Amino acid sequence: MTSNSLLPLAAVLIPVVTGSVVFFLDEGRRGLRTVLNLSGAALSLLVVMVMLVGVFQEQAYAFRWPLLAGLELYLEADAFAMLFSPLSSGLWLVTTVYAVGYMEHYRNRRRFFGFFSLCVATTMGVALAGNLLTFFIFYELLTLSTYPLVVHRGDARSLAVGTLYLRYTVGAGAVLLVGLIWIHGLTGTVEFTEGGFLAPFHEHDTSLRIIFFLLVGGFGVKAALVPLHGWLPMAMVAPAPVSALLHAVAVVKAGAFGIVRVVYDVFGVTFAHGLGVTGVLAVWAAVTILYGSLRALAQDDLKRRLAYSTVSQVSYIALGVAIAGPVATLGGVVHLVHQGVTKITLFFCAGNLAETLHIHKISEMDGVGRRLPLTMSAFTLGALGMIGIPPMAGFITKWYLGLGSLEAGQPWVILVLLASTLLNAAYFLPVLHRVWFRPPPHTLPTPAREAPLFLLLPPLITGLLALLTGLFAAAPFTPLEWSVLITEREYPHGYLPGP
Amino acid sequence: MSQLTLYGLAAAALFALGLYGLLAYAHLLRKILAVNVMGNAVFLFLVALGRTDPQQTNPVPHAMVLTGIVITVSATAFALALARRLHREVGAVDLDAQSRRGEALDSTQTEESGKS
Amino acid sequence: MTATLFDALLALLLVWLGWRTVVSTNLFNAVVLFVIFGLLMVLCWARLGAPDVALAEAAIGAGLTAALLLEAYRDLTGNDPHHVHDVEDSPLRWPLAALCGLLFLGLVATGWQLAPPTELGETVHARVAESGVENPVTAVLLNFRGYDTLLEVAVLMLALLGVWATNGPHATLGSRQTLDPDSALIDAMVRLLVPMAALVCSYLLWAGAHAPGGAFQAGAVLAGAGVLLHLAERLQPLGTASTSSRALVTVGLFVFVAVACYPLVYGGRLLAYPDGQTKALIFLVEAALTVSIAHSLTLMFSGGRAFQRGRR
Amino acid sequence: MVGPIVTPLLVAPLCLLLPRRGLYPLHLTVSLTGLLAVVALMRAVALEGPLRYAMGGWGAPLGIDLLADGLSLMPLLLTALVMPPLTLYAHDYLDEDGDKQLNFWPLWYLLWCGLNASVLTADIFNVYVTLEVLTLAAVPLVVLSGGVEALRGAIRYLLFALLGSLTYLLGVALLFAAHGTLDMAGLAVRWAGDRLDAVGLALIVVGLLAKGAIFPLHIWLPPAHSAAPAPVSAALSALVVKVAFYLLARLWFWVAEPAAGAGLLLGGLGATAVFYGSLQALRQGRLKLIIAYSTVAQLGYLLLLFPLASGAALTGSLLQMIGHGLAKASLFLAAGNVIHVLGHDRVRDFAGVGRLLPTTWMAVGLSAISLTGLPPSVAFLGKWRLLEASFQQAQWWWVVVLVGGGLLAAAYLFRVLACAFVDDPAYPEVHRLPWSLTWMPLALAALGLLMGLFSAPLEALLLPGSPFAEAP
Repeated sequence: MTSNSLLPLAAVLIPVVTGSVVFFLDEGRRGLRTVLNLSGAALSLLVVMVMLVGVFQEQAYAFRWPLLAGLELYLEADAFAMLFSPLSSGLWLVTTVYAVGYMEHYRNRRRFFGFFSLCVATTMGVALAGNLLTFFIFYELLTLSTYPLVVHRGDARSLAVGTLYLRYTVGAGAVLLVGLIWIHGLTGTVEFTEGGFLAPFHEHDTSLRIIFFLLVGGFGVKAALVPLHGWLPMAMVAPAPVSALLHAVAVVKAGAFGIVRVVYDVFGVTFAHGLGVTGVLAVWAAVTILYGSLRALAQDDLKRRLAYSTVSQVSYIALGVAIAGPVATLGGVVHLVHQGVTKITLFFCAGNLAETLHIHKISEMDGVGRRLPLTMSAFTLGALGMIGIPPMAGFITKWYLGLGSLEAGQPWVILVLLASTLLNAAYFLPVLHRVWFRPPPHTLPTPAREAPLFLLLPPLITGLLALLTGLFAAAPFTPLEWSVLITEREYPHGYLPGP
Repeated sequence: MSQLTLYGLAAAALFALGLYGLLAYAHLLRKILAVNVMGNAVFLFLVALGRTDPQQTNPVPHAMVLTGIVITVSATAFALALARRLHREVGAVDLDAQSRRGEALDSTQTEESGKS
Repeated sequence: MTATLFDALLALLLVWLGWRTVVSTNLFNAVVLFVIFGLLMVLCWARLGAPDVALAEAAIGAGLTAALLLEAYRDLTGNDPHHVHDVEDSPLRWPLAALCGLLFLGLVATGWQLAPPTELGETVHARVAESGVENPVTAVLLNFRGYDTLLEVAVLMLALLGVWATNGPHATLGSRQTLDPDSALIDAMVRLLVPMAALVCSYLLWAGAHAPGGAFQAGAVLAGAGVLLHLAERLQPLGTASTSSRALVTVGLFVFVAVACYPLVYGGRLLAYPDGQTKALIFLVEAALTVSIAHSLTLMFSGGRAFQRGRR
Repeated sequence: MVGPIVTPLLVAPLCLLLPRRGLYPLHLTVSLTGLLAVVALMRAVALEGPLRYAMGGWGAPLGIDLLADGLSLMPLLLTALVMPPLTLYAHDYLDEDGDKQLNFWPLWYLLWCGLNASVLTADIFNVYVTLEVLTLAAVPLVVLSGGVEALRGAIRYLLFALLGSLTYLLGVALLFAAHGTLDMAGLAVRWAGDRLDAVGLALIVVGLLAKGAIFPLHIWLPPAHSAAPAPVSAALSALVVKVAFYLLARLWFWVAEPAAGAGLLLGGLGATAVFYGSLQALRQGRLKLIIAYSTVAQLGYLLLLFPLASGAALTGSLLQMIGHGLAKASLFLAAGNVIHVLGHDRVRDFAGVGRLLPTTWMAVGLSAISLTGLPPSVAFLGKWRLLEASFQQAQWWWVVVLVGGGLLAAAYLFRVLACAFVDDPAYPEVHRLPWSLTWMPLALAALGLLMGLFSAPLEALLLPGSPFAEAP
């Protein structure tokens, strides 16, 4: 094993340091706090980029810390990690810019930014975790650092939502702990190994099946699989940057990433398929996709509609993972990034609308395009990406998912994809129509000015990013290219149709 | 019937009696008396143990009992001081009944006539 | 044969007294029965060949505890002998009685044919010579198991601090005197008893090395004299602790800890008295302990923090 | 080896004589010597295995021995880590009442001496004396807070403690009757496991259960711990009740060979304690009562050591003990701050306390993490080892107790934590507290988490001389 390279540790510790320093800065020091936050985000992005290049050239970065005999904290920059951590550190930088602008007139900003950085530190921890125990540790810390953000407003409603959120996530933690202990009991190790390490223990197949559903159930709460998604739409009461970062990048992705890790690096996709559990997961994901889209149709509040769309979109990843075939895996894994980038744009725009024009309901969005042309164009890019119109990133995912399902001999997945695309269109297009083609009601404030710079820049950046990842999918260092690399490492026999 | 069995039986009986007294009666003075009876029971048993043959008694139990007696007297003195303070403060001579009367005191704020 | 008969009678009487103490609802009877129980215990210790313990029981168990109980009794029941308290006892008395009966039977069943090994007794007797004192009990108490006694002195001091903590600085001390302090009888009694008690105390202290006696018994006797002086209002308890009183309280523990740590200076073990001076050191410790114990026990009886001579 | 006992013993009478101002250097010296002594002991035990110290040079059957091995070092370390912050906190917390100060410090140092002495001794009668030192130091400290509630709690505590120690003493007498020696090592060699030993052990266990407020005999703990002043209830909950558990473990595994069924009984008691304590904590309105009942619950976890009886379970329960000790001390100090500032501790009216005492509430958050056994804390590692042991011993039902207990703990702790986030523009700004009142709770809670990263050497300490010699 190479020596303990401190890079992975640095990626996790930088946000912790900035967070704790921000905690002890008193409320008034706005300038210093912003500088600190931004520099922390930039530094962490830099570290991740260095590791990205390194891993691309087959270099390994690992950091081990013995907690107890036979139990260690293990951070490793492997292929999966390098897909998720650039996503979270990059979007963290963008969201910090957005949050600085957005939180202008809020109280307790010191507490907000402190927990904000801690939250990202735990997401980095989740991304770089090398074994299931480290993953579990950061997964639990993610709950603790996001709770104060969800209840930041401090009024009765957000506290009620906070308690609901805790109930779901701490319950999930308990379920995960049982699964984790069971695996450790059976096999003695919880190390993530490419192609999974449970195959030789196939004689305990019944308990392995139970373990699988314990783990997927535990991660499913954060990945908002159907019965466990209750907290996501309710958590829209949190301020916009919180719902943007949390529900597009950190929390939901951690759940999905957990499922990916379990299927690939704990069970191994071929062994999981042999157990027959991936089929059940595929059905579960499909049900969630359809359910999420249907519920989104009925929502009038913009953020709740986006929340339900997140519920369905995240299940694409689960679906891709569940269809045991290299191409489907490719689709699922790459969607991890695409959905993140696209959804965060939509949340930024929703935040802008709420902030500048105090619009929360879709019915009030008539003719908003004239008022906020740039924000609304970013919103349109995001919406199209969600539906999966060709040049956008969303299309690539659906393309590979369809291809993969055909190749894996499960044609019914195509039907699900078609149905969900139609539903996406059904709940996004009317919004676009209302935004661009409806005359604005006279009540809107006449001198419509664009959102302040801090609030405008982030959606534009992420919107463009969504477009670019779609257009130049084949270029090196794009999420698609990286997913190909992952799939090659994941599937030993490695045959793969050309990108 | 050697001395050991005789006094051992007495010690066992006294211990059981003391335990019963401590658990069954509410009055603090009776509880403290019961504790002393229990203490003496255990010490009786210990010294009886040291008495295997009349010529040579084992001095270690004696030292233990001496230490025990001093500890018991300290604990009794402290317990009595606490009981007297409780009586002075709230006019109670036990722990539970008084809580009802105590609540009556707080809620109705009437000036409870001196108990004695 | 008569000896076992006597023992059997004594044991039976003890159990009966114990039962009556615990069960009687009239508190005054209970306290008096307990005092008699204490005195009979003294007889038991004598029968079981434990003179030191008999002395200690007489001075502390039957003497001081009785005084404390009577003082508390007067405080709690307003001093009328026919007082019957209206406190109802715990409802589940009978199951408790059954439980304690069961415990008794269990103890009897296990301890029926006890044959305790005796090698510890022999080793102690064999090595008493090395301990620097002849009386084996004092040897065990202050030398072999000196650590127990060290902590026990701390317990005594803790109890005193506890009494101080409960009573607080301005607690109403001094019980309501029923007897006339100036009467000649009291005066004569005090003038006779107190010096005698002092004499007995110093004898016990000195004899402790080679005969039954020792610091605790001496201290208790001196405390008895102190209680007498307090009751006869020759010593007034004060609310605030004067430095002399505090010094008196702590001198016992200080000297003992100092003597215990003295060998550490030469790299020896804690409480390992250097060879030559064991007897002298033990006597020094015992003297300091006696003073401390007497002062503490009297303060505990009176509830005050210091004493001042003369009447109120 | 003798340092941690003698230093507080020497300082206690000094406090009675010195004026209050002169006490600060004393606090520092005792804290430092305590810590240094424990570190030196840990290194010595790590190198040479368990150390025996013959008191007065007489050797085991005749004199009294002290024994320092992995098991005794854990509570010793906990005391050395928790007591210094509590002392500094108490120094500022009790500053106003001169008389209370006069009484407080000697009792405090003798409590400290009792804590260290009871953990090091290897003589079962000496254990009785140290337990008495602990009780008679703790009860007056509870009374010191004044008020009838504290008085009633103290009396109930004293009576239970006396019941416990006399039952324990009878057990010691029975063992002495059977084997003629008071030394633990001697007893272990001669242990015959016949009826006499069994009844003796049973009495000792019941005595220690009463002392350690373990489930059926816990009635005295909540009123006493909630009525006592904050640093005292912190010391009681975090340290004093742990001594009873340590002694139970020492006598159960190192001296006796009890029947397997007996272990299950204790485990059952522990499980009921966990659920009973947690449910009671959920129902309480006052913060200090919630924390006191949480102590009753968390003690239940420690009892799981007895049915599991393996190296992993031993490490698990000891790490859980340390984690709980640190977190509980921090929580009680935080409660002390709240009472110091708000004047009451009714959780219902805590609105805005998060803005008022931000650092204190951060400490509450961190200790909540430890108490619910969430990852980075040392309590989590303890819980992990206990879970692992349940799998190894194929007694999976303890998993339900551990995980269920964690969830219940989360329920009653996050209910308290949520009060910090209730926000209202009308709430005043940060309330200035003396420095030690603000930082000590945070230091203790943070220590609970940091220890999570450095407990590998602690576990290694447990191996030499452990009855489950195989590696955990």
